[in-house]
Amino acid sequence: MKTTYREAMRSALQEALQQDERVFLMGEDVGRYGGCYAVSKGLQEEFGEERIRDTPLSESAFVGAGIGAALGGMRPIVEVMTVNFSLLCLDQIVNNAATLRHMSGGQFSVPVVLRMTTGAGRQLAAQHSHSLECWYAHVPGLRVIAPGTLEDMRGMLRLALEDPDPVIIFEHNALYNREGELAEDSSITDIRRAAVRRNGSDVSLICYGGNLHKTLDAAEQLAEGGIDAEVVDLRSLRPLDDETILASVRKTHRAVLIDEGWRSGSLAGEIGMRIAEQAFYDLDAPLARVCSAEVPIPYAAHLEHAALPQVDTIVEKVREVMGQNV
Amino acid sequence: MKTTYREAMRSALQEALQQDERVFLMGEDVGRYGGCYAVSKGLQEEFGEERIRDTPLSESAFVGAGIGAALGGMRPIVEVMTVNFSLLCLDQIVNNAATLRHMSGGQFSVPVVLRMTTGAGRQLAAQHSHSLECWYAHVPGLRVIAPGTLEDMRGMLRLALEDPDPVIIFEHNALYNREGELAEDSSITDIRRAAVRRNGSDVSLICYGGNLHKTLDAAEQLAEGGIDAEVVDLRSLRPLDDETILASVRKTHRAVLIDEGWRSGSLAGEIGMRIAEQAFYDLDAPLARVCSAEVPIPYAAHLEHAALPQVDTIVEKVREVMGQNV
Amino acid sequence: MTGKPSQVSREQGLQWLTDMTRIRRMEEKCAELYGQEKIRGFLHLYIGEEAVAAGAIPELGEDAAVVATYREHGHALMHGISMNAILAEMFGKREGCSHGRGGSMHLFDAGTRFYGGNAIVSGGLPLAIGLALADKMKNRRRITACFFGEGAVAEGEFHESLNLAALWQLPVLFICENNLYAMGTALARSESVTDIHQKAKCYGIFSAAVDGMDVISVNTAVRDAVKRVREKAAPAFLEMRTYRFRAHSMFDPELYRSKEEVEQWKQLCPVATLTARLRAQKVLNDADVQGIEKSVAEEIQNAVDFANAGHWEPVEDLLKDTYTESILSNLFTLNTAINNQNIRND
Amino acid sequence: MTGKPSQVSREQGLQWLTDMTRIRRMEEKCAELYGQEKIRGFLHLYIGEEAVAAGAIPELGEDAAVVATYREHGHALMHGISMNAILAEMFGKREGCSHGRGGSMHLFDAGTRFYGGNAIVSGGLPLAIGLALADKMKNRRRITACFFGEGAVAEGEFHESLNLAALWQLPVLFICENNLYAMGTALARSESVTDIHQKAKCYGIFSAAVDGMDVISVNTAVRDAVKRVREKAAPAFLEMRTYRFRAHSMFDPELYRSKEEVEQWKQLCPVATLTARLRAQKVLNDADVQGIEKSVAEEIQNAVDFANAGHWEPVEDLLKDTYTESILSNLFTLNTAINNQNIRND
Ligand SMILES: Cc1ncc(C[n+]2csc(CCOP(=O)(O)OP(=O)(O)O)c2C)c(N)n1
Ligand SMILES: Cc1ncc(C[n+]2csc(CCOP(=O)(O)OP(=O)(O)O)c2C)c(N)n1
Ligand SMILES: [Mg+2]
Ligand SMILES: [Mg+2]
Repeated sequence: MKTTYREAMRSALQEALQQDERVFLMGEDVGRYGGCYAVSKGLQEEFGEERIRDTPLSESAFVGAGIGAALGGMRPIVEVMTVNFSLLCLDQIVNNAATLRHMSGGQFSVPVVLRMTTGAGRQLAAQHSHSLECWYAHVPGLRVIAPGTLEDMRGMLRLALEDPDPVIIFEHNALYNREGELAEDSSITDIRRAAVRRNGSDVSLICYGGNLHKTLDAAEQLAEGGIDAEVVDLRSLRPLDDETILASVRKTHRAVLIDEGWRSGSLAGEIGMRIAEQAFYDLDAPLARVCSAEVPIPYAAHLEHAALPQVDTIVEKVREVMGQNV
Repeated sequence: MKTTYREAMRSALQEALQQDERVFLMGEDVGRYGGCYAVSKGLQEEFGEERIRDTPLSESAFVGAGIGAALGGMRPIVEVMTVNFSLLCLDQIVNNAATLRHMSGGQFSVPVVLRMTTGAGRQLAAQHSHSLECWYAHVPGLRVIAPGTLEDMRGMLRLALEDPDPVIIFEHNALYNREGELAEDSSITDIRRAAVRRNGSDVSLICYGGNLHKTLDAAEQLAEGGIDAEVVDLRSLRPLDDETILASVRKTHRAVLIDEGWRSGSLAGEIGMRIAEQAFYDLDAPLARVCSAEVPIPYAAHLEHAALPQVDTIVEKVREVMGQNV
Repeated sequence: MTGKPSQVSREQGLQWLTDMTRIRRMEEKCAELYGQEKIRGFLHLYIGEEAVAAGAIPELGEDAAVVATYREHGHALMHGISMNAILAEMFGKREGCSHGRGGSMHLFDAGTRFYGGNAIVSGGLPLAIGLALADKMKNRRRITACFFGEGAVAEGEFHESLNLAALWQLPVLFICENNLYAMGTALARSESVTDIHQKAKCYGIFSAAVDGMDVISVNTAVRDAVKRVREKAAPAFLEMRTYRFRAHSMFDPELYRSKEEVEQWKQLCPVATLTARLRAQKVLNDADVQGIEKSVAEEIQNAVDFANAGHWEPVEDLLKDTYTESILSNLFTLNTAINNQNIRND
Repeated sequence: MTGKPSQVSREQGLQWLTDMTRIRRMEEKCAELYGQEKIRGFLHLYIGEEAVAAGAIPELGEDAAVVATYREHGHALMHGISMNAILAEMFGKREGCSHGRGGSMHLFDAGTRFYGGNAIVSGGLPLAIGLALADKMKNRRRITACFFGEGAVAEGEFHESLNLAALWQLPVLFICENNLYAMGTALARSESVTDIHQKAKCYGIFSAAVDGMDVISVNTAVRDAVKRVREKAAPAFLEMRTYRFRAHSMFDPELYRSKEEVEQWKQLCPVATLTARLRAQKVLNDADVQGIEKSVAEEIQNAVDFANAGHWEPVEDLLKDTYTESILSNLFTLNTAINNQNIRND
């Protein structure tokens, strides 16, 4: 079936709301407005104002309310319009959602799902272009997932809702309009496992979410130049699926990590370090990464473009790692 | 001169307030109470309520006000009582302090200094035991420093205040009571450079702040066992002084990174990745790190102890890296 | 402030006296145990404020949820957590109500719906909103009571939460324990308008100020408010005017207030005033008081013994309860466990 | 709401008409340029609300600081940033008032003390507090004006900031532009009490509601408030009741309000009503209006030409102004530059 990522998420939401009375969607402009990115358009008409609940601009309170409602037996899906605004509710996420189970000695579960749009690329400038997945992936008690394919966009929500612990879904804004063929059987989605999206023997390109397609494109270009790249899509950012990552690196002996976060302290760094810890002797070349430049993302198109990972920069970095001097 | 880290910071604050009229200290309970950790005790009597300004419990507003006052020509020192509460003011730090200079095309500077206590070890449990330095070290536009020695505790503030950009100082709570000899000449402090605190030839132990002394102790124990460890104290967490780090690793060919942050997404991971990127061929062994266990820090003493890096665990990890099976 | 009834029944009077005495003596013991390093971390005593928890919590109803702060020993005890489980928690023992993971600031109990124990000022309010929202969506008529200090009023989250409660008409009873200080910061140094109960009116929430040193006033006000919350399915707000007799925590030299001020407030001691009143009413005698003290002393001794006899969680279980162990999440858990294994075995 | 004076001088009337026309026509051009993809990112038009910026900003004083939101083109223009610099910024050119780094949502100008252009709802309020605090501590008598939408009122930061301003008696003039919607959320769906100007009274701040569609009412209210802020060295708050005629941004299908509602408000168009009034007063004729339109059209054409002729910042300067380049921070900068170098040259 031909569809967009937006439609895939909408139908996942719809299905979840239909199947479980405890599920409701809450966030800024999810209802009347139809969602900042039009993802929830039409849902309020179908499910009413209680279950498609518009909130005031009060990120901390409504995210905390989602956590509380989860404690109270509901299965809330809380949409924080974008990761940028999640800076206002980090305390609730880190100090309540992530800790309540442990702090209570296992008495309480917090089955809340938080959805956030992430990423840059639309000239929205410094305050609206963050990629802070790595921050969330740092916090014990949270699970963090990021769909890169249509199937995952369609299938991850269901699994997230089944999870008794808090799950954060990062949806890259560049994906929503993207169209593609959605496999009939979306049960192939498994949020626990990284997926090898392209088999290759020369180098492992490890990426996720918004960069999956750039990385796949880069792999095609590399193939033309005789480099056979394997592409690993992380899917789960916390916990990381070391097994799949390491298996790929042990096969290719080289790795380049692609991540839209700023380089220093990026998730790419974490993955690199895991490889350096656990597969050091399998490596034939230094590790490398393609991340965002360390600058508040600028507005001007050419500067923003230069600040973010691009197909070109991925290709060049891989060539460098392969010893093909550029 | 024999003194404590607490006294060292207090006298640094005092000196700054004496030397520059634009400097003021603001935060929760810095005045009448004398500071949560008694660091600012007595300063309100000396400098008055305007310059030692108690704030309500409004982290976002008073940190933002510090940023605004810096824009307005002051040199505010804003104390966020602990890093745990800084989750409530991250938006101001990330979206205003860190971006205003760049977003304005270089027109505005934000010479604000933020001080925060960090770290665990006092049985304060999950919500009061964070070590989130790595988050701040991820953000372009911020500088992040962490004193580990008495001299740095005494000397860093002055340099931070001279900086035209926002600087965050992380003070580990375990240091305040620690006593030592303060060198007369504290001009040796240079926040731009990591410092080699112990020369060694077998392995580089890279650490900072609250873990410096644990690491030095571990190095002594290792020396008894015939392992000659070099100890590098980062001092600046953003930017990282790659030169000093890499020079050490190129000499010892092995590195173990010590960091109280949770392992996944830790600053230790970033440093490891930089080594794997830039000094791969100099390494004789896999990289390794000693971090906190991935759990909300528990209250009970034995569990908290087990969750945090300790002298023992550092020693064992180094032995492992050196091939001395344990 | 709301008025108080003229007569208190002997039964009711003894109950309150017993409850307040239990809190008071338990906490005095805690201070002692802190000196002995049996209890560690932060310890915030409620002494002086007992009338609030003792007067309020019994009125909330069996099925009420309670959300509190780090100064919550009294609330936990009143809501039905045993002294044994509370003390064991502060000792860090597995038998504690949070299995030793939480400590003094994080008492929890699923059975009685006690949701903590939150150490971030104002951090509990959104949780209370959510608990009440769940009840409302599920058409359950129970209420959620949210306790917090007046220091929380300056936090943005307080305002966001009150607005949500009023906007969505949620069954939350907000109880602000205004003890005039947030650590060392006097209310007048933190709020431009110090009449706290007015804040709720700004959101159209029913609100009243109550003499929080008097258990009868507290009880009456809470009873009315609970009725209102249930009937109108709408929030209510009570400002309890009270005072803490002890330091903020065990590290506080109390530079910010005078001994005289503390002494004056001690004249209003809720235990002493209730005792005097019951005596004046002639429904209480020396033997009653001795009886209460004796049974409370026993309860405390038992709790201390229980806590002492408790067990440490095995260190191998360090990571337990970070995630739920279920079939679905097995792999997650496994992975994380493996990663942490390296660390624990460092 | 405050009253309005009966007569407007020709000079004053022409000034307002010119100012509002400049904002209106500039923004109409922006919408057009957005269609041509000359302007990108988010673009939020102020059309319908011009009376607020045009009536308020000239009264603030030469030395006033202005803090605004992402809907700030009109404020920037009124505060003295040239149309050239504004349009060049939206084009992403070096000649823009933020050198192309900020775009529509982040206009800045140190010279006129225009502090942005903040795209986080309520994020500008604490900055205004700080700017005013600096003035107070340095004994400068200038004021800081802080503009924000009514959506910000639900954010905790709004409350924290108002409390600080009142508690510390800071010279801030808060101007809430209540256009009844925050994106698609109607005020009544986001606030339990919708009379916004009352919120400030909860902090003891002088506050008034003003007809924000009428430049004369705006101007009078702001003049009084500025006087008050200066004389009393205390904050003041004005709620401007206004309406945006256009969509929230360029992506908004406006599902949340009816065409009729929009049409009704358009009857109150501030440009049209002022024009009618001046004509009725017989101080404005057709030639005046044509003259204004002509000069505005020229200003806009010049600005578009200027923006088109502007330059892109060289891509090698990507990292510029992340940190200050100074002797002290040389090493910092160097290090970061080197690290980034790897990336840029990827
Ligand atoms: C967000 C946050 N900021 C700061 C602190 C440190 N702190 C702990 S208790 C306290 C005072 C709170 O006072 P109040 O709310 O009046 O409660 P009380 O202690 O008087 O019961 C402060 C500042 C904290 N725990 N959380
Ligand atoms: C903290 C935060 N949350 C959400 C958003 C997304 N957003 C941008 S504008 C807006 C509506 C703001 O409405 P209002 O404050 O009334 O200003 P107006 O747009 O009407 O001028 C929202 C929700 C944001 N920018 N910041
Ligand atoms: Mg208090
Ligand atoms: Mg609005």
